Amino acid sequence: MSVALAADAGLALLILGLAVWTSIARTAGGAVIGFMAYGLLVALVWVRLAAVDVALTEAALGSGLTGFVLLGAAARLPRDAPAARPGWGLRLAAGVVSAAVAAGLAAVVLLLPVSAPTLAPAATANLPALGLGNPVTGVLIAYRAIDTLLESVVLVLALIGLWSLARDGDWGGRPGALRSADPSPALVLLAQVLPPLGILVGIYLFWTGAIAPGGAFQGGTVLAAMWVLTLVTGLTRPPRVGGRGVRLLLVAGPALFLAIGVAGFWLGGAFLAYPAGYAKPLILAIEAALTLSIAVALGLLLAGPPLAQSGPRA
Amino acid sequence: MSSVTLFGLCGAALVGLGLFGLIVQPGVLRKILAFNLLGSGVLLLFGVIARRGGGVVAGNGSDPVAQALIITALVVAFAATVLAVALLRRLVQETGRDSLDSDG
Amino acid sequence: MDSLATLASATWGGPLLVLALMLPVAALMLAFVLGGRHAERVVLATLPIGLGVAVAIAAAIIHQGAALHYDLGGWAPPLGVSLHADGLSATLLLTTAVVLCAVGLYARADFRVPPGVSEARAPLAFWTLLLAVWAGLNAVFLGQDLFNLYVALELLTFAAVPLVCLSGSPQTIAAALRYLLFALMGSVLYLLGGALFYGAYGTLDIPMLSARLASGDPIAPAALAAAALMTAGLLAKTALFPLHLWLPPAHAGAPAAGSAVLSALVVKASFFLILRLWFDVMPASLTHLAAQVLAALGAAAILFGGVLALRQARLKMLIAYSTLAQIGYLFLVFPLVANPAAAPILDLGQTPGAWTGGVLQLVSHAFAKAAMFMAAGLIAGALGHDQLRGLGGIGRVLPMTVFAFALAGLSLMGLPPSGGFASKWLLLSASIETGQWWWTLVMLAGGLLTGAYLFRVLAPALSTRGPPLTLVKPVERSRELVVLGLALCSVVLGLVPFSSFGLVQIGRLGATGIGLP
Amino acid sequence: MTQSSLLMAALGTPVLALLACLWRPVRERMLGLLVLAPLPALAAAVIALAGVGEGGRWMLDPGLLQIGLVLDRPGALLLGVAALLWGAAGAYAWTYLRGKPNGRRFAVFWLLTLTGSLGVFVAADLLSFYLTFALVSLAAWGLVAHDGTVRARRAGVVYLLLAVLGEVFLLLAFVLLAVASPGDSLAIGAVVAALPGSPWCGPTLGLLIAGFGLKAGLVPLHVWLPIAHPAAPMPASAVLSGVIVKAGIIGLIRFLPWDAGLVDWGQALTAIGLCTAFYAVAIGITQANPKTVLAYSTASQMGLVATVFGLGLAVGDGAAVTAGTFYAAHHLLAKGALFLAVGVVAATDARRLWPVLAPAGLLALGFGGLPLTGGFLAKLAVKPVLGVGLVGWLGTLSAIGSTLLMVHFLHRVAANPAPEAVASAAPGLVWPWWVMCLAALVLPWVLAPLGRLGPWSDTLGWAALWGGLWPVLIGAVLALGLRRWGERLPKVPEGDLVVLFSNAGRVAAALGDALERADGWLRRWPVAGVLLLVLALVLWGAMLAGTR
Repeated sequence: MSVALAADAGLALLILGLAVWTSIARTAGGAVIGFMAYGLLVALVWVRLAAVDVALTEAALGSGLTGFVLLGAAARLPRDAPAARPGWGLRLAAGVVSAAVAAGLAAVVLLLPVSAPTLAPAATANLPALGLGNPVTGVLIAYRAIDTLLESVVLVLALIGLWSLARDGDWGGRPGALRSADPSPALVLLAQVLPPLGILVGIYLFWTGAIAPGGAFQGGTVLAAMWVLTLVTGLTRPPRVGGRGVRLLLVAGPALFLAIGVAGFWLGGAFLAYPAGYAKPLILAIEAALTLSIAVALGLLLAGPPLAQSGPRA
Repeated sequence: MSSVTLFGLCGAALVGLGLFGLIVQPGVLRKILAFNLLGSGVLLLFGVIARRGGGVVAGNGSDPVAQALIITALVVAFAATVLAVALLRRLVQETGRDSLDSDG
Repeated sequence: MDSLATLASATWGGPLLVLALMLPVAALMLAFVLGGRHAERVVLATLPIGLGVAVAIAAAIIHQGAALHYDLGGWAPPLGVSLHADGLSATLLLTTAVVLCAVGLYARADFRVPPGVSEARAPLAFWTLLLAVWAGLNAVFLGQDLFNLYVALELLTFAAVPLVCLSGSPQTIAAALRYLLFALMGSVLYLLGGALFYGAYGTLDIPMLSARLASGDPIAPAALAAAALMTAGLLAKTALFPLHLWLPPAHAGAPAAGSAVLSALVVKASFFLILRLWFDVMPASLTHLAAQVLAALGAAAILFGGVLALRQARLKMLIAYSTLAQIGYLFLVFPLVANPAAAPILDLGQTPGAWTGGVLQLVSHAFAKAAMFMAAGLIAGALGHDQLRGLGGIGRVLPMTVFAFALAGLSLMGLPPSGGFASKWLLLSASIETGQWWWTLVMLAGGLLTGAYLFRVLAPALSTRGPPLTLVKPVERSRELVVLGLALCSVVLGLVPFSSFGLVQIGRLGATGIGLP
Repeated sequence: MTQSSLLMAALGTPVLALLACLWRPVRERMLGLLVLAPLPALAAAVIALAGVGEGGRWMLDPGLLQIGLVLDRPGALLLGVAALLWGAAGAYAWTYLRGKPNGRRFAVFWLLTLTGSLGVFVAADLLSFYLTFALVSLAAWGLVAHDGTVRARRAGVVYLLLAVLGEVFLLLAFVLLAVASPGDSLAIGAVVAALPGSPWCGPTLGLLIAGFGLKAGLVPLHVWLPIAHPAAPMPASAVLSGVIVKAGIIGLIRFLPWDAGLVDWGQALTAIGLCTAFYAVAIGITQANPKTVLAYSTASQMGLVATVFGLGLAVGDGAAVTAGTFYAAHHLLAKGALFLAVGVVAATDARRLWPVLAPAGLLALGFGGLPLTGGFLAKLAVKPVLGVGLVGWLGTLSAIGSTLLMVHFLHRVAANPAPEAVASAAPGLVWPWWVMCLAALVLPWVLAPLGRLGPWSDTLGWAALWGGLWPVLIGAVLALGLRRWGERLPKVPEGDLVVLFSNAGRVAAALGDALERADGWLRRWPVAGVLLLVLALVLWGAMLAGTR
């Protein structure tokens, strides 16, 4: 057994251990902390699997922002006794079928074809025509642009869904989930120092996405995190949900994407096609708009449904 | 056994763990956590597939198509988590309970 | 300027598919940005255009006698993603557009921005979510790539869940949460299946996958696992018995217009993908046993849902359980289409009547169920409740609504002349032809149960005894007309001779390859 | 006007009247217009029977499926007499229901039932037949349950339950017919021709006889008749017992393969018919309500028709159809008239009953075969089919039984005059009754050539007259005995066999409770979650098993 394999085995065991801990931790808060650590280790696995783009996304979104949302929820759970667990018969049955599915999947993994089919060559081969160096970005923004377009709409939709959970009287107010009564001075300091740096990192991630790991999702996530930091400490206030400006920002990315896609009918020969020679600048424009929209959407998703001006509730 | 297969088996185990948690955990927050474990297990399996495919041509790469799909799926999972958490918070606000079945 | 695409292909009329997919997306963004009273206007302006696009797609398919196809971005699969519309897709696009037009007109009264404010929560959410549901449905019906379909399904789920709890009551919040979590479990299984397909065959494009599955011998273990997991996940989203835990409270809890969309259309999207999976991706793997398992669950749904509907105290719950039962009929298609006895018919280049029957059931149920939920909404709005106990004599007060409800019920029961009758006739014939007489008994018993639970609504509604009803709110005649129109649609389907349903069979990928391995 | 367009008008008129009901002023007046709705059908039937041309024919798609309407001899005969009764009963209904609540609703259900009822006689294909049959079956619920009393509502539920059961039998039978038929054509003649060679011939015939027998009131599916007929308003009872049961008869006529000589099925139908004929008399004489007695009489008479059909089916003899149709046509007229008479009597005081009772008595004894009545001709028409063997004797015995039952009826109806000292029926009730009474007495003579009766000398010979008379005399003597000792008979509830199902409701409720509990369990989150995975594993296994 090589050292690398041993290290990977240790990583896998650690991940499984944290996953189990997350499942059995006594407090919800503990479980969420466990999950965040777990997410960071999974990001490490992504690096080991040579998927740096995914690793960045996992660390920022899968571990960071998701953990943040879950922590916020864990703090508001009722303190009294949790609901009863299902009876032992059901637990046993659940265990048996879950284990069976896992075992079946393990067998499938072991039986995967020796010569793995792949689209990697095709994806790489077409990159020069797009002026891109990062094939992942090529997939996201060109080959499978429709997925990304729908994806950015999904974020807007998730936000609409979130806002629809407001109370009728609270409509038009500002999102209130992040307002903390008195943030610790350390956090305030962090919120003053970190954002300029974070914004730079976010922009860099978006910009470098064209040639190296990074892109709109990763960059947007970092920007959103910075915004959220300032929101939590009260340095900035979230916008009112009724404002047209914030909505324009939210749809700017998908709308520009759609507009350029439609223009592709005439300029590129097909919907979502880029005219030869102009691909790179158009892609960068879309990425920029998407980064902005994603940052705003993620930030607002963390900020929760709107609350009336009268003050925070619950 | 290679590292890639190892992570594949790890992914399969995470899927099993996630499914089990999603089914038996009584609290909704724990269910959401289990859903995230399940999701990351599935994506890990996908990543293993991507690594195998990428390894064939580039020697030390990962299939960019699969990577793009994984990133998209991660964003979807995040959106789902946010929506579920928002519903949970509203449920706790309205009823004071954090479980779906009154009997577990 | 030259296009980057070289391998791309598109049929004449292909851009229509892009239009069908992007129209609701663009409208969604516009409605969201403009907000307030404009959201409703955007929806009502877009819906007729969408209906026109759906008609144009159907016309183009009939005219060409072949499916429409469009490679997005000029990138051909497997690297790119393409859109595809065969007769079945076109039928469902059209059904969706018609139902949504009716829902849009109907919902105006319920989701009006109250005077004095520029925007309110429920109207903005409803109108944008309606567009999102539409976008999701069209994306599902046009999708040709398993991962693209995953995104489409999630779009649909995220649009459907908030519709459930628009009223904000604790019960509907719990129902929405239950729906979301179970649907997510289904989505993850679907995604897992997609990953396995990709791992085994290196493509997610349905025709390519199908070709590689057919040529690759033997079938990869991953593909079998993928099909099983995907099917299970989609069944969870379709709420096939016994995975229906989320459906009754969710469909009964949503506002009437939302219930209509959820019950008539949203559950059909995941069913449509099951059809795609079994008949287009891997027709050869639909074993006799697997088909019988699916149909057995469908049969159980028919009987169980029927009995439970019979025992509900609330009208909307009754209709929700009726949906559970009606979904069951759809699953009888599997053994009836993929049966050894049906193979000779297929060799002649025809699709068995069971296919047409199944699609007809899907469409007529969509019209009928939307009409029923909307009629129930009018009744509940007028009375202030929807307890069956208190419906005595409603037929005198709202004759047109009750008439529309009865017409829709006629179709659900499968009485002639209605789409439901035509579909049941075809399914019954197919089950006799293929020697599977036991499904006929289930279908007939299901018809009896349907008749019984409709009787429970209609008999008191037509009675004249008891104190006269007092309405808490008048009912607009225009809304009654919308409901009646939709109910008539489900009836009129039955008046079209069977031979005219050729559309649903155009361009089926697996039309010639169905049979036992 | 061509016959085809007249045929269209026959069905189109009630449909148009229904559509017109959407308009309020028409709806208000519709009850008074019911009398007109069946007149085009009457005209179409008269012209067809007069032998002008080939009868009407109207096809929606003549090429492929053969969906449409057609008017042939048996259909025209039944259509004509049915239209007459619908017209008379419609006129009667106007007076009967005027000023009472819910007249508009009654008119709507009346027109729906009328459309279906006329339609079954002219439907040329499976789908049209099923549609019209379903219409007449289901819409008649509105007539049965019209009164809205507890009794009427119970009758409505029992009626609907059995009607829907019948629909289910027929739907399955029709599907079997269509599948077994080689061509695309759905014309009844084409699919029935293929029936004897069908692999599902037995089940198809069984379902057809069950479905149509239920509608015609054959034992043991007759139970709806004695429950529904008394509960309905008087004109509705008349059409229920007169016309609607004939939907079952025309179904048997249309769908049984007369040329095939199916001995077993013929004998079975004969046996069912004879059982019905006697069983219904036996139960009928224990009943007190004159309408219930009439309902049992209807079942008994339809039993005899079924006997005739069974004999014909066994030997492959189409003449039985002619005879049975003629018998059924007479029954339609006479039974409709008698139901109207019950209403007239109920509105007349005790001292002025005789002008009603005397002609009613003639009609009633006609069912026993009293010479020179229409019933006498009907009995003569079926006599050759029944033959002189055991079945022939049983036929005579049933004539005795019918007389007994009908004398019992006259006794019961005479015991229920209007309670007031001075009362007389409104003219609007009396003249439709007279029209039907005359029609029942005279029309069979006019239509006799259609019944393939022998020469008049035979028909009116002493032997024939005496043969008709003596069973009536014996029946009358037995009736005296019944009057004397009838008190000792057990009291059988209306709908006799239904009592066997009196606790079906409790069983169903218990079953429903159990399923509801099961639903509660299945909808628990962990249960559904486990089931989801089980399902995935089962499908996985099913495919693994299939590919090995």
